[in-house]
Amino acid sequence: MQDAVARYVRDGDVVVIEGFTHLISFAAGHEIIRQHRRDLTLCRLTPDLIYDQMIAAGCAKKLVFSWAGNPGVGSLHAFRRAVEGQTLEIEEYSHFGMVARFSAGAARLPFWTLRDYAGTDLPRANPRIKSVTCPYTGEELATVPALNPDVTIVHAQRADAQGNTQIWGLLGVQKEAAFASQRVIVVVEELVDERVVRSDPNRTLIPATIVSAVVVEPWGAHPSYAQGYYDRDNEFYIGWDTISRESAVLSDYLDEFVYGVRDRAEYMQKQPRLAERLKAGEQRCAGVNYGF
Amino acid sequence: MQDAVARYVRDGDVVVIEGFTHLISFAAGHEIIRQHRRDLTLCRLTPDLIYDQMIAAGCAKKLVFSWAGNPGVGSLHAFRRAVEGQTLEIEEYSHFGMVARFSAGAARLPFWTLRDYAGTDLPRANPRIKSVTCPYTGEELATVPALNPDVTIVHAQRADAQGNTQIWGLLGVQKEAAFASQRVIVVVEELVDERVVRSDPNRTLIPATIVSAVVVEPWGAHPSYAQGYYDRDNEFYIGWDTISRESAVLSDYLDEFVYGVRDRAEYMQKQPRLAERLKAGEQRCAGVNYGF
Amino acid sequence: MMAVVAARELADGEVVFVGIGLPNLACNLARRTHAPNLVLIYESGAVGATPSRLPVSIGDPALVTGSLMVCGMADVFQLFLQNGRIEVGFLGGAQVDRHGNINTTVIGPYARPKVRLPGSGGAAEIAIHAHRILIVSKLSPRAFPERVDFLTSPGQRVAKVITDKGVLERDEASGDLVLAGLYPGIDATEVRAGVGWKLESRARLNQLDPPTTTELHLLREVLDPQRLYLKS
Amino acid sequence: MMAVVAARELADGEVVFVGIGLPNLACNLARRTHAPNLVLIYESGAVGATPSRLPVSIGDPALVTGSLMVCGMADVFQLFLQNGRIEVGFLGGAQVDRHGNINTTVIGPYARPKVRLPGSGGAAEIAIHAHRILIVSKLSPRAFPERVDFLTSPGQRVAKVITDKGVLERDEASGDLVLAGLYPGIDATEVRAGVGWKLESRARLNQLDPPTTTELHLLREVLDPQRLYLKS
Repeated sequence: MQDAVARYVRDGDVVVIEGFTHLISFAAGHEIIRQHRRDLTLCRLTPDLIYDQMIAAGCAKKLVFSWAGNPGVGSLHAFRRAVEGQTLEIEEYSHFGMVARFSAGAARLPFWTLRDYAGTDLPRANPRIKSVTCPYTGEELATVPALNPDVTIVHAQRADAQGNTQIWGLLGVQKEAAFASQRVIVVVEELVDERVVRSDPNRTLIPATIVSAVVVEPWGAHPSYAQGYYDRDNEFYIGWDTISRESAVLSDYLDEFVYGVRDRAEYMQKQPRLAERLKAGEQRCAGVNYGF
Repeated sequence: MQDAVARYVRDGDVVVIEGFTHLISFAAGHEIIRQHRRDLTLCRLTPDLIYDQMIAAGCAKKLVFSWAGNPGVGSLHAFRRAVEGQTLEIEEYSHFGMVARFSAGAARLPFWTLRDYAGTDLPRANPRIKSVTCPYTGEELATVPALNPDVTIVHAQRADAQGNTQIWGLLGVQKEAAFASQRVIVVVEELVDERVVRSDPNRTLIPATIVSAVVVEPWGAHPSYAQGYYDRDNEFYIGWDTISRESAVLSDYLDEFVYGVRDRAEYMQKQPRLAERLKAGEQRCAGVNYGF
Repeated sequence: MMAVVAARELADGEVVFVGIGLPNLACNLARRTHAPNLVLIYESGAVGATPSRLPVSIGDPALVTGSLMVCGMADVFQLFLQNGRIEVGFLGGAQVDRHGNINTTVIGPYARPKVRLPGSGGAAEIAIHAHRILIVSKLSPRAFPERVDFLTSPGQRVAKVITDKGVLERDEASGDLVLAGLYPGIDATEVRAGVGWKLESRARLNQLDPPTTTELHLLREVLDPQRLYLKS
Repeated sequence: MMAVVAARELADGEVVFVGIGLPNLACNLARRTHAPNLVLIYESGAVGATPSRLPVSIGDPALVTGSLMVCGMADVFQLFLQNGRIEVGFLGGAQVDRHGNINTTVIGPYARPKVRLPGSGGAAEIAIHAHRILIVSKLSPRAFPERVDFLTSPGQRVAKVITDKGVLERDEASGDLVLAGLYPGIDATEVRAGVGWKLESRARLNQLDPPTTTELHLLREVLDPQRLYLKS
């Protein structure tokens, strides 16, 4: 992870760490904080705790997002302090708008068309939301511009050494974000033999041809989760509300759990009961026949 | 199948039987021929033998397509006779154009944007290929209009009784065509318990909420194929070249194998060695863990 | 009571776009009473979920395990929502105004917010595309101003606002929210006190039935035994 | 010889959009000789296929079993092709003109065709988006007219035309196809006889090496033992 971040994440980059609740690469976010990246434009539908930490650590110049809260808990306090104190630029869409931006980027189109925003104040708050006239019906439809990040980091259940990556459970916009990106870092729970990938090719979401680096980092998504590997750490999400309310407490958290560890393995060693508490149960599906 | 076609396929309808080489519902096409539907607008990327048969049987008024050949063999002769004799209207795109039309229909947008057709004669042959100006970059991009069929027929490996449908192997544009359509008929090799679907929800391509009817029709895709169930009947595809070259021979074929049987079960009984020759071998993948 | 009233609004077989908290409770209550075939769709991509525990987030892994379909978010927004396949959408918000418009973005001016809220998420497009919007929100003059500070989700498709004291409906003629039903023991003036504009009433007000013992049992003992969402 | 020359055009690790027939043979020959890491993508959605038998159609089930990824066709065209992720595209056609434009649509006028061909399929967008186009086609004045009857796929990105007698290249200055290489024992006049315009030549013509015994063995004994595509 250290090498991948050192090599592929640069000061001033447009950075995406995607994953909708599921498969958020906290490990990558922490490494970016440890390596003191600055002036990043962080993009994500739901900034979640990881961007709250990165904002608090001073990595972010700008945030591009559609829902900035602590899901199921309340506010992201570092984010709120930064916005209310006007120390962070923001560019705001709805979820569909962000999904559409990634879709356009992935298809290498300059914009995406959607039926949205009529009657809302969002286009006034964000002039990049524009419109286009349908050449068939004459209707006016909303548009958003393509989002093509410099680097996208995707956590996944498994990949082979080349980077052919398989995901199950919630898929979010992982595929679109990866295809839209100049560089892609895939972080996986498990490195598997190419034969495992080839045995079930319909589960491959991201092909090796677009992947810059594969990092093996078990538990790399905690406190987010990886279906089939470990559960979401809801206690942590609830606890973050207290930690993040005061800058000083948040700072102590970063000192201990981010700056204070070298990597994810040390992070897990510090919390020996985590794995036991969150380890996934077994609910395995049957395979299907790919024969002919 | 008889009931589903009687109820959901009407004279004059825009009809789609999709499936790219894989999972083409020949059983549905044959039932439409037997029920003497007329004036249909048949849409499909690759008309394949099934539309050649439907054109020969007089079901089609118009064909909307992107590649009209016998894949790996040569021409579709009934199609060629109809076009060269000007008895069939055509509306022609490229594959990407057809995919984009289904994508627009599925997203309930009036058009789809693509980078295509610059320097080609296709827009001259088809004035429905138009263009739009990007509101961000000023670029001119091609557009195609949405395709929203009256009825789409999708063959699949398995579904539950409600119509939650799972497909693996080649996916074609089955999902987009189904979501674009007013009515959807799903034809499956196997009816499975809802628990089978629920055990592996990432394999579900089409949800019951958009399905009008589920028909269980083993071997319903022959001479096309169903991954994990039976192989493509290449001999039939090669043989079709001879059958379809002469109207009279083609007519005899329809008499014997379409009009001459009541349903797919009878069609299979007429060809007792087919199942043995084409039955799929076993190449089953392992399941994945959906636990948490 | 809010969860019970919301549950009763759902018809069997409907396709519902559902968030976390009370709407989720309401949907699961409806599924166990009069609407067993309700199809729950979460913006995270889980379709037909039957969660084995109360989900804490709309991305909870329990929504995935055993659901009918899991798809990417581009499909959720394009193929389900924009396509018009969602019949009912639940929304909440920091502010709901007299037209049913919702604000989940900022209190105060956008450029210099007094309070920065999470933003739209999927709320803008849910309000535009779901056939019928149900809002669940507690009454207070702050939460129900005459005009929202920021219009995140337009109110045209709002059918009902389910509050802690009664139910408001959107009057088609005026476009305004009006009082339509009262909970047992509540007076219309109590509802009016919680609304920042002069609230009109329907000619005939519904008196809503209290929760049945079955409903209460399901909510308290089965669906939310730890009272994560049943605070009142 | 055409399959061998086409195979030699492919560099190891390249991402190739491949059709059925000779291009497929060429790719598999390259994979077994100098380019083991060639990634084959079929428009049917199979990525990184290593078919265990010679596929008869680009939708053959053998392309799916054991491939690295199978995706829908919307992804093939948007995420791979339009996105610019395809380095080499193979095309063929009933007519190839002096600019490398291809016709796979009609012979004669579009509205009253003399011969109706299959149409574009993916050829229009492959010609527009793949970085480098290789055309494989047998020489004849009919197949190589000065101007195509219908322009299905534009010629700008055509790098080479691999024929049964020699190789043409697109000259960047004039935009015309010119003779660049000859097969063993073939004379330039034989190539010119198969082309419907006055074919210019490169200043220095390549003399292409004949197939090696390894190449011939692989093609005849391993890749196409039934001679489905190796007719010449």
